[in-house]
Amino acid sequence: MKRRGRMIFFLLSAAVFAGVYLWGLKGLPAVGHYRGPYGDVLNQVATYERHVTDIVTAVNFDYRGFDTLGEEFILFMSVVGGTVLLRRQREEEKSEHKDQALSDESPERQAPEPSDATRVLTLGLVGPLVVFGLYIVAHGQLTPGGGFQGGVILATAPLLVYLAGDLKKFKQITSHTLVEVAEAAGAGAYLAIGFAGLILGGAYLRNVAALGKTGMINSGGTIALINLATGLEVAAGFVLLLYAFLEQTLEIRLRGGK
Amino acid sequence: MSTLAPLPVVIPLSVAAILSALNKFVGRRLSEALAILTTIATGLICGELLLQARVQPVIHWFGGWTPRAGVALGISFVIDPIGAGAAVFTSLLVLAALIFSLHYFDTVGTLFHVLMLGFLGAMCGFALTGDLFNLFVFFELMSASAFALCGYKVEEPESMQGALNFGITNTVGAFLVLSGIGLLYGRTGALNMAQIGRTLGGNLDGLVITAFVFIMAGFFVKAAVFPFHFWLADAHAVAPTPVCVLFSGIMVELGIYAVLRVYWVIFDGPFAAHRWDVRALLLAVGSITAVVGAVMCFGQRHIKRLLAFSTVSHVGLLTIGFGVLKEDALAGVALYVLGHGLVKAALFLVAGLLLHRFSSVDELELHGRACRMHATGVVFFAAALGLASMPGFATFLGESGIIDGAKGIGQGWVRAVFVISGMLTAGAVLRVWGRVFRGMGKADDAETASAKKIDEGRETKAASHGIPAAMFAPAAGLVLLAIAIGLTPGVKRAVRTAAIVMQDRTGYQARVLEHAWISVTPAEEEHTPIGKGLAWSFGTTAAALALAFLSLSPYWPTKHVLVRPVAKTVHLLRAIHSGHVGDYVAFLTFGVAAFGVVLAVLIHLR
Amino acid sequence: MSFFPYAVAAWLFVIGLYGIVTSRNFVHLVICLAVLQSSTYVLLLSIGYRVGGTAPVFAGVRVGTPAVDPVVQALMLTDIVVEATVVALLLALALQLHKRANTLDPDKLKALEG
Amino acid sequence: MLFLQFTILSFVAVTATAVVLTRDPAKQAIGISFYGLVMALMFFIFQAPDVALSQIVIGAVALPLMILLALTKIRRHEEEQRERKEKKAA
Repeated sequence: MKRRGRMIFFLLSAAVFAGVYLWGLKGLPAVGHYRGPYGDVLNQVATYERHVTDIVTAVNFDYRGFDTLGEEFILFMSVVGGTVLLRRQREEEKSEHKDQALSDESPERQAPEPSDATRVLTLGLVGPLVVFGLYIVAHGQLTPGGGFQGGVILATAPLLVYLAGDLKKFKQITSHTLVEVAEAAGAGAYLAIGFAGLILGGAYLRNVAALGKTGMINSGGTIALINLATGLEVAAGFVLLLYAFLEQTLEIRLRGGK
Repeated sequence: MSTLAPLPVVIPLSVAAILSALNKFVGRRLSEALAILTTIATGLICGELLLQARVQPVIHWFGGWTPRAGVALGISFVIDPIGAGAAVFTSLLVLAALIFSLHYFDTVGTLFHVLMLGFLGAMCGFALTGDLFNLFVFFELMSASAFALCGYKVEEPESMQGALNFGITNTVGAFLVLSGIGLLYGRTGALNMAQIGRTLGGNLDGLVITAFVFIMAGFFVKAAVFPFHFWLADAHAVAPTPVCVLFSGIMVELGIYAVLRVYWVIFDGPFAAHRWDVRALLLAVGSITAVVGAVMCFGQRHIKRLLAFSTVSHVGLLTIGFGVLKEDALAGVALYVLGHGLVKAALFLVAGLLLHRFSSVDELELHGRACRMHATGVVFFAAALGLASMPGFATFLGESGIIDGAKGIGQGWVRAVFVISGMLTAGAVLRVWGRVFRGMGKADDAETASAKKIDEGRETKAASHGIPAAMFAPAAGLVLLAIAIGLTPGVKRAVRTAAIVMQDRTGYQARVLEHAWISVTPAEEEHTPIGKGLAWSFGTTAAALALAFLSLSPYWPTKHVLVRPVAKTVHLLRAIHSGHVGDYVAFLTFGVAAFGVVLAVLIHLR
Repeated sequence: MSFFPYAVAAWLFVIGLYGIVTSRNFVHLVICLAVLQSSTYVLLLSIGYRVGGTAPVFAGVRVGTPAVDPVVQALMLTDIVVEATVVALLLALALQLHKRANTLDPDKLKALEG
Repeated sequence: MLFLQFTILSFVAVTATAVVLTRDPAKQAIGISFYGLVMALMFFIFQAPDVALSQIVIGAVALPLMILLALTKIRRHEEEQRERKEKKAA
């Protein structure tokens, strides 16, 4: 179709589409009048049954924990997919061999030199960021946050190191093999906790750990454990994902020269 | 509660995680062996689940959260014979694809196997789950693996474009599904399919219609039903062959499976009084899909694209089977998926063999070049006959089931659609066979010389001279299996029983929400004479052969006056398959709008 | 107010579709897809909302206090991950496409016609 | 409260429209980051702090970052192509 034809065709269809959608939405209860029962039942029972105060975390990692397992693997598969799609091609490698002189430490491969002040500031932020990320992960069952949110925060820490211009350190921190193993270990731990439930309790992902005292950091049984596993997986996964994109920009700088 | 139920999902995922962790330390052979063993194990577990489900559907509540007073707190797997059968079939095709890829591209690394195992786990979960949102999660997991697998050959721009078109349209489809789920959740406060179905009861209003249209359209994007089918040919043309096998053989069919499941568990209650309206929509859409796919199929010279359009056509037939809304037809759909998946997978594998051997999948370029590959030629020929639903193949059982069902509701005309689809798709494949394996027809005529050449990137290191057994055996095995299923007595009856279980909405609800033990009553023996069906199917096969030979002969009319309008229509049809993602999404929007309006108008007229 | 959030959800879906259909750049298109997705956030959020309800976190709040629905929030968390991963994969594809075809404009790509 | 909800929702709709209508992807990346923040604010107002936190880290940080990195790469590639062409012309 030509651009104009496509536009007219789309606009007509979209008007009808919107009509159909609004017709459907009209059948919903008015906003602000959620009728339950699913969420209400869980709000009532989750704290007693699982000794957690953040019900969303309980839903995520226990009542509907299997969804989250699937979600972890969506992330996992996209990281693998991203690595596969952004892998270096033969011809790219070849041209790299030609420019062998430009090794990792060469100035060509580095980010623009930041000023000392930026350096100190960004590197100084890494510590608090990591602590904050860990805090968010560890308190998942108590307050808003959890393995997922904390994991992403943790994943941005190595990026600060990169922004500070310390590429060598950055490479050390994000040692590819290690991060890959960490990611798989996180995903594997989630699966393993599920298996423990299957073997000891007869149902996949059933809680088999002590529940602890409500409000304490070690409460929630498997919820706390899965939370940690998720934190590891998500942090490593996002490091790999961001790294895959970052490497693309590095590679072109290497080849492009000036 | 069965402890086996979660394994078809978690075992492949576990091995995928392990393989990815050991990515740098595991050699190709070891990772291949692990992947194949895992697939076999998964298939065996699914097989055991299938045996259990024949007595009573298997239910597993994750986390041990069984429902309380009819409210489901957790996620359940509800494994009935059709779901378990889909999972077994998935494992089988993944196995064939993995064996084939033993000698396939040199770039195959551990990560390829990780993606394949993730894809396997996702498809099994998709087939087994009883929770609507969980269905969406597995839909997305399937997509995430599939996008990467589709774009695996990153060297080629077409590959990237095809994968992008696939990714974008399917993601829009996924959000349609999610919006539909949201509507249902807002109404019922439930995500468990049985509970949603029970809460909805028989009430039909705008919300239910919209939710049905959104969810159906979303899954139809995956299933490649017109007008949501455009991505399929692009994705198939560019994806590596083993991946095509899975796309055409099972992923697309799972889209139909999901609509079937959702319809029979959730929407059959509200639509019970309006079945004829649903039928009208589905029969029309199915027929259009079947004819469009068949016509487009016949016009291709890129063999993988040709096979892809044939899949579109056959999905149209499956949609018709679904649209009949009868158990005979549903059983027919299940058998047709089996039969079609087997022969289509075999055809793709042979296309992969040709690509491996001659570095091309262009029908005209390959003219006469495979004359000495006798065994491969036989497999290709036989698979083409299976595509025409020749009696003896499982596709024939499926076709007769669907048509019997259609006759039962007075819609015998659908036979014509089956004949057209079978004739054109099988005719196209047989034409390829004649040209490539027999050297028939002219090599390159003036018209085609000017046509654009097809560049298909090589998937293997060098065009080798022999054919590795690992590449040939899966293709031959799949065709033989399609024949074996077609000739086994009692298959039809067993599948009919399974279909009755799938359609039993109240039974499903009681089993899931109340742990009720309702034993499965086997379907009664069939006594429908199949003589007439036999004649029709042989006739279709013969017509396909005749069409193929005619198109290879000098008498093929290309410029005759009578042909011109046909050529014009075909040209128009080809023009809308533009490869432009904007067009695809515009058609998608149109499709959803049209589905909604048609259903609403039909329902209000009554 | 009782319908407005739903209307916003529908609007986001349609405007996202519009962006996708008219896009001349695959990166732009992927961002529009993210906008389209945010329609589902708004939909789910408004379905589970309850006037006067607290967040479903009972730290310092007694269990039994009226609260909004935790389930849709869990669904949205999954949805957000899906968004991030889909965008990442599609961006990777777009990047490679640009490397090979030197363009990101769907109008200029003709390889998959017919 | 009602007013706040109404305002934020309108703001979401307007921002989304602006993001879609911005045709330059580089500007759009900034736009989507802002949009992520607006969405996060909406989640807070609608009593969904868990989601808000996710939305901040993903929608406002991780996603725009990926987009910007991809754009950097694309721009460099374009420059390189142009240079190559100029070299050929010269």
